[in-house]
Amino acid sequence: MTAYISLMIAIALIGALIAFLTKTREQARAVALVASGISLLISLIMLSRFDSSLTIMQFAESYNWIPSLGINLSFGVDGIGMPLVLLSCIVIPLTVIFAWGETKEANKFYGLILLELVGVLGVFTSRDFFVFYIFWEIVLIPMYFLISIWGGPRKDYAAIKFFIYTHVASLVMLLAIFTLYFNAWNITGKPNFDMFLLLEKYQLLDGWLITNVISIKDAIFIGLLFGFIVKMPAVPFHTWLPDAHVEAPTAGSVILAALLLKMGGYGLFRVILPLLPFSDSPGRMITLMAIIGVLSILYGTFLALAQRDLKKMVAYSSISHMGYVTLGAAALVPLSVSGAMFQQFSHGLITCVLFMSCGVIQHSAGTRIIGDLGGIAKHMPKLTFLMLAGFLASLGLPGMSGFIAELLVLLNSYANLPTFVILALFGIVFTAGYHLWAMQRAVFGTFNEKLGHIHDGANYEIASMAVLILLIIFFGLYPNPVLNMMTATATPLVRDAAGLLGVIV
Amino acid sequence: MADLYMYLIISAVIFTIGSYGIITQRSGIKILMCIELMLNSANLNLVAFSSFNDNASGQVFALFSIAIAAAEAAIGFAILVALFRVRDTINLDNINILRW
Amino acid sequence: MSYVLLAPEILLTVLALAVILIGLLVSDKSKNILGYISAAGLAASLLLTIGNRGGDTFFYNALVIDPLSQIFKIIFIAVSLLAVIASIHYFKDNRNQDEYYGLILLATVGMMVVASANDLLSLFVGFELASMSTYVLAGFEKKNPSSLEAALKYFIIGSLSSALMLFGMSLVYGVSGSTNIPEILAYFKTAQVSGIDILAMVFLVAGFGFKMALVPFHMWAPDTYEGSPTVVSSLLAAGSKKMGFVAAFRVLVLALVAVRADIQVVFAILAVITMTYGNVVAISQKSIKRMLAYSSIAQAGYISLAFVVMTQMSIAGGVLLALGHAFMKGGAFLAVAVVGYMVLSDNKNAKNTDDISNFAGLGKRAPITALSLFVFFLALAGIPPSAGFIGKFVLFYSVTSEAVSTASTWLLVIVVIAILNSALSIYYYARVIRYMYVLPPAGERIHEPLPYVVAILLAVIGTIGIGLYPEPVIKMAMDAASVLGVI
Amino acid sequence: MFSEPDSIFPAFIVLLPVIAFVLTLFLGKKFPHGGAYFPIAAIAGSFIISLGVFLEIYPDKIVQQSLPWFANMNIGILIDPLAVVMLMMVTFVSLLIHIYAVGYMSHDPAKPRYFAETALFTAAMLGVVLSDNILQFFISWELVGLCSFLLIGFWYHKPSAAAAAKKAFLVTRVGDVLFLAGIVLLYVNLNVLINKGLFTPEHGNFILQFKTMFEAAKLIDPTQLTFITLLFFGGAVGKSGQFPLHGWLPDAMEGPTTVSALIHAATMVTAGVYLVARTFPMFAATPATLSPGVPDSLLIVAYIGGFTALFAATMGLVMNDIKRVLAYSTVSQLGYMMLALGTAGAVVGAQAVGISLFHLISHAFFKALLFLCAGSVIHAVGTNDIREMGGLFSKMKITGTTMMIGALALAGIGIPFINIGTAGFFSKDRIIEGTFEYGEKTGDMIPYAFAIIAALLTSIYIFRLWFMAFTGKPRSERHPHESPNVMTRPLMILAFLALIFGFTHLGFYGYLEKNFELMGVEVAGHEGEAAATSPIVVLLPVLVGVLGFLIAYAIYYKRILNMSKIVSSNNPLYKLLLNRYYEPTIGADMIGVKLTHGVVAQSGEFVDRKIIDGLIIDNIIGKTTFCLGEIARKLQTGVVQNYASVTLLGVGLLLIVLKLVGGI
Repeated sequence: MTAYISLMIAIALIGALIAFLTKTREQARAVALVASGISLLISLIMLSRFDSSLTIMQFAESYNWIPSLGINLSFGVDGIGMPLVLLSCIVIPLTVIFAWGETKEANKFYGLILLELVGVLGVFTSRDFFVFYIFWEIVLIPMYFLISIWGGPRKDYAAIKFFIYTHVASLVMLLAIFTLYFNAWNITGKPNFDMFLLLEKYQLLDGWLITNVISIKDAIFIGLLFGFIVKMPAVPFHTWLPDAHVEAPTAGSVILAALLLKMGGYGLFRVILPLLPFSDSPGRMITLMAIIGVLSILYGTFLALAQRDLKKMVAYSSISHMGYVTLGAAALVPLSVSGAMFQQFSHGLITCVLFMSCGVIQHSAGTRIIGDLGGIAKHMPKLTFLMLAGFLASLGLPGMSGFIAELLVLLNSYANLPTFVILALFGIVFTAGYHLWAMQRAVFGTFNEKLGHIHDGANYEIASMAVLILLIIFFGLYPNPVLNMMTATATPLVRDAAGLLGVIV
Repeated sequence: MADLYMYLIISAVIFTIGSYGIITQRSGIKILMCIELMLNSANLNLVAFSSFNDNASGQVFALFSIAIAAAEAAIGFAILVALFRVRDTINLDNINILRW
Repeated sequence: MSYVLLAPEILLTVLALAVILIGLLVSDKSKNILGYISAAGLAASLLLTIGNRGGDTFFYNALVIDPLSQIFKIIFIAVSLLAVIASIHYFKDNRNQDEYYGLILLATVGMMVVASANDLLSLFVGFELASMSTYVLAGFEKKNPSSLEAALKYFIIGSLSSALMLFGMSLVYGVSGSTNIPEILAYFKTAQVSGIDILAMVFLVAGFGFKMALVPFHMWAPDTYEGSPTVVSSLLAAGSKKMGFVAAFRVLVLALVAVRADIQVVFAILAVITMTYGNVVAISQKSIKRMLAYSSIAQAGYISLAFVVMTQMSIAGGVLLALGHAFMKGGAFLAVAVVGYMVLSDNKNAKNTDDISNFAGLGKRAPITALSLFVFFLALAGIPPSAGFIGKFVLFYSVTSEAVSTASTWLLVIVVIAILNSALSIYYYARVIRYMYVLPPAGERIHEPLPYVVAILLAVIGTIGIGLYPEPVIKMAMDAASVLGVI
Repeated sequence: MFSEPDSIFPAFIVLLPVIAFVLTLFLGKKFPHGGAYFPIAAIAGSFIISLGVFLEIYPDKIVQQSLPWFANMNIGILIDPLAVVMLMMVTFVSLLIHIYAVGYMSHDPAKPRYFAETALFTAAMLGVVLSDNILQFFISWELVGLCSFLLIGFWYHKPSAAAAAKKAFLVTRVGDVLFLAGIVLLYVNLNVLINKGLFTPEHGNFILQFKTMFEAAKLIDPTQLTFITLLFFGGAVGKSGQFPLHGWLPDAMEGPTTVSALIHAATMVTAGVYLVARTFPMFAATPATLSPGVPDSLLIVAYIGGFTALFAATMGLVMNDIKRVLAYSTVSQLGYMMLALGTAGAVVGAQAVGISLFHLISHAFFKALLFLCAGSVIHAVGTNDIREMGGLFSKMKITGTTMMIGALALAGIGIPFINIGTAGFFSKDRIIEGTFEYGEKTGDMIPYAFAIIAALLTSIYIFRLWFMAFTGKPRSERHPHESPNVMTRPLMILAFLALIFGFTHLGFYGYLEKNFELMGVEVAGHEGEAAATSPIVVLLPVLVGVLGFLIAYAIYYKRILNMSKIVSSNNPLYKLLLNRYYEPTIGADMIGVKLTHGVVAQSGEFVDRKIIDGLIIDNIIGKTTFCLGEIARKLQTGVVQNYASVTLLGVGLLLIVLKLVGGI
């Protein structure tokens, strides 16, 4: 048993601590780059050794921690976790490179970024619900600081809103976890926080929480769902996101959108889907999720259409893209679910480019208001090229990863959720709409002289964006490396669920 | 039996007087005295019960509490004196720098 | 019956007297030594306590040594130790140090007696011993009006509630015919409930609730914590507060079995009101000490959830949170003390040194303090991995599981309220954190005095240590809970 | 060597331009003409390969290659007669236009970008043609759209260009979404069939391969099938600028003229027609409920196509921008192709594909020719407005002549019965005859009416264009000159083709007829040889063509009547036409900007900021908490007696509560 995962987390953690202690920004960013680079290396090794045909947890490791509560430090990845681990290890180094020029309190800055890596890696790999929750919470703190120290004018409001909003969600989730834990303890007679045990014993639970209003099962289900969709975020629990994004520094937004939102989706696949068939009213739950998903898609799209701030527009576009994840998960068809998983992965890559573009523009032109920009393509050819590529990827252009994800979701969800898929299809036109509208107003057209002298993005910024674009295209043409393992895991997961519900697979 | 109730009623009355005093009085001294009243009403209870249950522990308890009450009073006066030195008053209505 | 088990108490008592005696003999200059002596003594007795194995009763069943007393003694001694170490700097060159340390030690002894009280009498005596020493400590800055006012308020409400408590005890004695807790327990196991019992119970709750600072018996707490010398506030908030809890465990949970249902109702109400009030009011505080006071009121609200369900898990959770709170709150107050020192070193006659504005840029001015304060705040907010989180975790878990297993909506509502509260609390902690790390510093970086640093770091170690490896303390807490013979 | 199942050459038909794209994009600056030679060489290569493939597979072989891709999708190549003729046409026309562009774009600083994008476009178009499954088809289709977006917006610093590019992408996007929906619906239906065991794809075939689709077409529930095909047609409507999604195409003329020639005349816009032709067996399999013996989908295709042909031609009459005239003529010609698929499809089944494709290709030649001529004119006089031209013929003999040839071809002039004539004569008139046969068969003469009137208008507007541009006296003092050889040579080649291509028609029809049989799919019914058509029917199209020529000659050359009365803003009909039936106003402004952007989006914004966020989060939750806090802290009066009273009050309340819950 090679302890890849704990090694990866440990390296990130140590790197973070060292980064905090460094004196100069050169040291700090070097440390950050090395640490995240090593974890990328490890994740690549894992990918190469990962057996896509297996559905069980791989690279599993487990250490006693709190025996009296049955809590173990146990990690492992399967087709759900591995791609996200990979994603995290790709995004963080690129973020570090992108933020190579950070000067303000650089040591803290890079340290916090590495802490984020620790948090998300932990979330995506823990097999113990307690550990899962701890990492889930840890993620909040660095992000709070990233927003409130390096953020924009309303950073305090945004940061605290982000912190409290998502914290409430995770506490509600915690309650549900308590109940699962208690139930498993009752049944097996000994405390144990093992995630899969808890999920498995869920079906043996019954009774009313509030007599004849809501059964315990449904309450648990909804509690967990709430915890996850707030993170995703799904309409109507999304309002923390635009504020957070608008105020956060670029690196913060990138990590927030590319990794933190994915935690919510991860929860859907890891926790919600196994429970779904056993909840007392699975039909209603599926409909609920589907409604949330489609609502997010359309609502996010239209709000993106209404934005004047480029970054805010991108923020809403994330909401609408994450809607596909919910929709695909709710459809309970193997390929739709793996499509949703792939959507997580690909959105992780694409949104990075979008936020980085916003960052470069903000940095160079001093504003992100679409109306105040215009014609910057003239002075920022490199950026324009990458940004256009990113926008096209985001509006689902074939050949880019986003297309494959959304196509799989739409193609395969229709069987179970026809109405919702048709609604979602409407969104596509408008998705293209706001992307192009923004490009046309902000980047093309005649140059707005008021902007004065603006320069193209720095090389490190352009480089990191270029790498992302290449990855997007690569996975758009050849998604199999991650898609296969996703499908491998999704298939049994869904077959059980769908088998019990008798829906089409 | 009956007299036990008399004791209890008396102690209750004393207790009430004490608490009423604490609420209404302004002077720190008077408030201290009211507190003493309340403590002693409890002592009265103890003694009465002790003879009713005929075991001694109640009376022992009463002795202890009397001693403690004495010490308490001493500390109370000490604090009041110190306060009087700096504030020139022991009217508790005026002693409210710390609030909200 | 081996008096070795009582060694910590004995040691501290002797030490207290010794310290006062030495104080009479040596010159004011050399009184600084006393701090080190009493610190050493406390450390020794802490070790003794931890080292103690087995249990026994003493003095005709008036004191008992059992896991419950053990863990609370550890809390009390640890808190006093932190306070004393910090005081080495806080009261440097103060000519009354001897009395100060003597009082702290005596207060500690008093709390320890309460922790292991097995008889209403010993409980009362210990209670009063601790209270009176702390009355004096609160007013120890004789020239400082707010310190004196704090002491006065503390004293008046304190003695009022000890009167209530005594009255309650007298009623218990009257009903059960004994002051000895096991005997009272034996009586109540058989007796059927009468109005008197309820009356007694409520009086006792009022008496203990004063120490725990439960709303509405909390009124003194904010003023006193704000007014008293900061190290003393840390002793009060972190230490003597817990005295109320252990007393309540001993008397209410253990002895008054007959009226458990009513106790649960009472505490359900008190807990909800207390945590909500504490958090809501804390939001709008400018003075950090006052904010911490309200936050510790809120924490008391959480802890008293233990009485609402009274399962072993919940009691254990209460004990754990009490333990965690001792470190977090104690440490936090000490950190505030550092800030006070910092402000005064900027400007000799600065008023309310704990105003939030003084925390601006603390991360730059006093990094260790700021970082520790940050840790304490997160712990208080219940963010893992920290003692605060472990405590809340077990506690909330116990309530939830009870709610589920008894299908009780009310319990569920309560725990949801608790959760919302703990989310709300983040707001005011984060506000201070923002001052420390986001806002620009108001002055130079200062040199943090060693004693403070030691004390604060000890607190940090306690907070994080429990968070990272809670196994041993959870075991202890479970044993402690098992003493109370709850289901 | 080209057509073996494992031959790598077919793949290179697409790969060569892709490679050229990358090279030009990144290395173009370093080479003369912005690296124009990369795409030219690459496309020449593709053309040669296509030719080789054609020679090998003619007359009765097809090339099929397929590899698994992701999930249950595959990526593959299918070269059947339909594909191979398209391949040759696309590569050839594209090649000529690239060569022409070397001259036309010589002054543009951004040449590398231009050639890179056109190369990518060619690759995408070839991808469309080659695909053996509907998904790959869709993907290439989208890339084609992307390239057109990029090329229309090539001069992105012109706001009008940027806007046109956006409009083009969005409008076609509407079609694409319909297309995608069609694919989704098809996929689901196939899955249902497979799960029910009613249908299993042959071993090694994938679910979305055309072969599989066609085989399953008969099993799919008819109404569903109609939906599917109509959704596909929706996609085609978008791409081929059919009514009501035609608006983007005239605006697309913002791009360089070469782009208009390449994309918006010869190739991309024909992709829509190609889609319908490609999936013709499914259209043909749809039930006939609206009109006896006519599959519903084909009927609708016919009507949309016919209507568009007429509708666009009317607007072509009044446009003054030389390129817009040609653009509308393109729309209208595409309408003809659709019309052919619809009507002829109903009469002669799969032959319709041949008929339509033949017009598609001849149109590609003469429309490319017309556009290049227009480009040459614009290059010379530096304006698009035909009112500022005139008398150019003396200066630009080659352009003038070739353009006249193009015009004749467009108008379909030729000599009936002895079958001598321009390409258009054979291709378009065959379509019109087809509509007539359709009319005879079904008694529904409306399509024929559409076709014949459109033919008249066509010939009027194209000759109007020619006369206004090349005859009369110059209406602006510029000094036009004939274009360089690099531009005129392609004109000549295309003109030559426009003249002689028509003679291949019989062989062409024969070759494409077998298309679907070669795939092993028999197209549903409607066989039956075309009825012997009466001479008048054969004559009429040519007559209207000539008539149109005469009208234009009379009005614009002889000036027998003064246009200024008709061409005036107080003539409602003229205004209606000039404003393009107010389509831009309704489409772009009202639906696009006002409704979506103004109403829906803004109201959403309002809900989000003001209600969800402002009201609930900030005010109800946030503010209330703070107020509570302020109130509650005021209880802390600081007066100790109050504290005592609160304490005692607490005791009292507790007792009362316990009394209430029944403790005492």
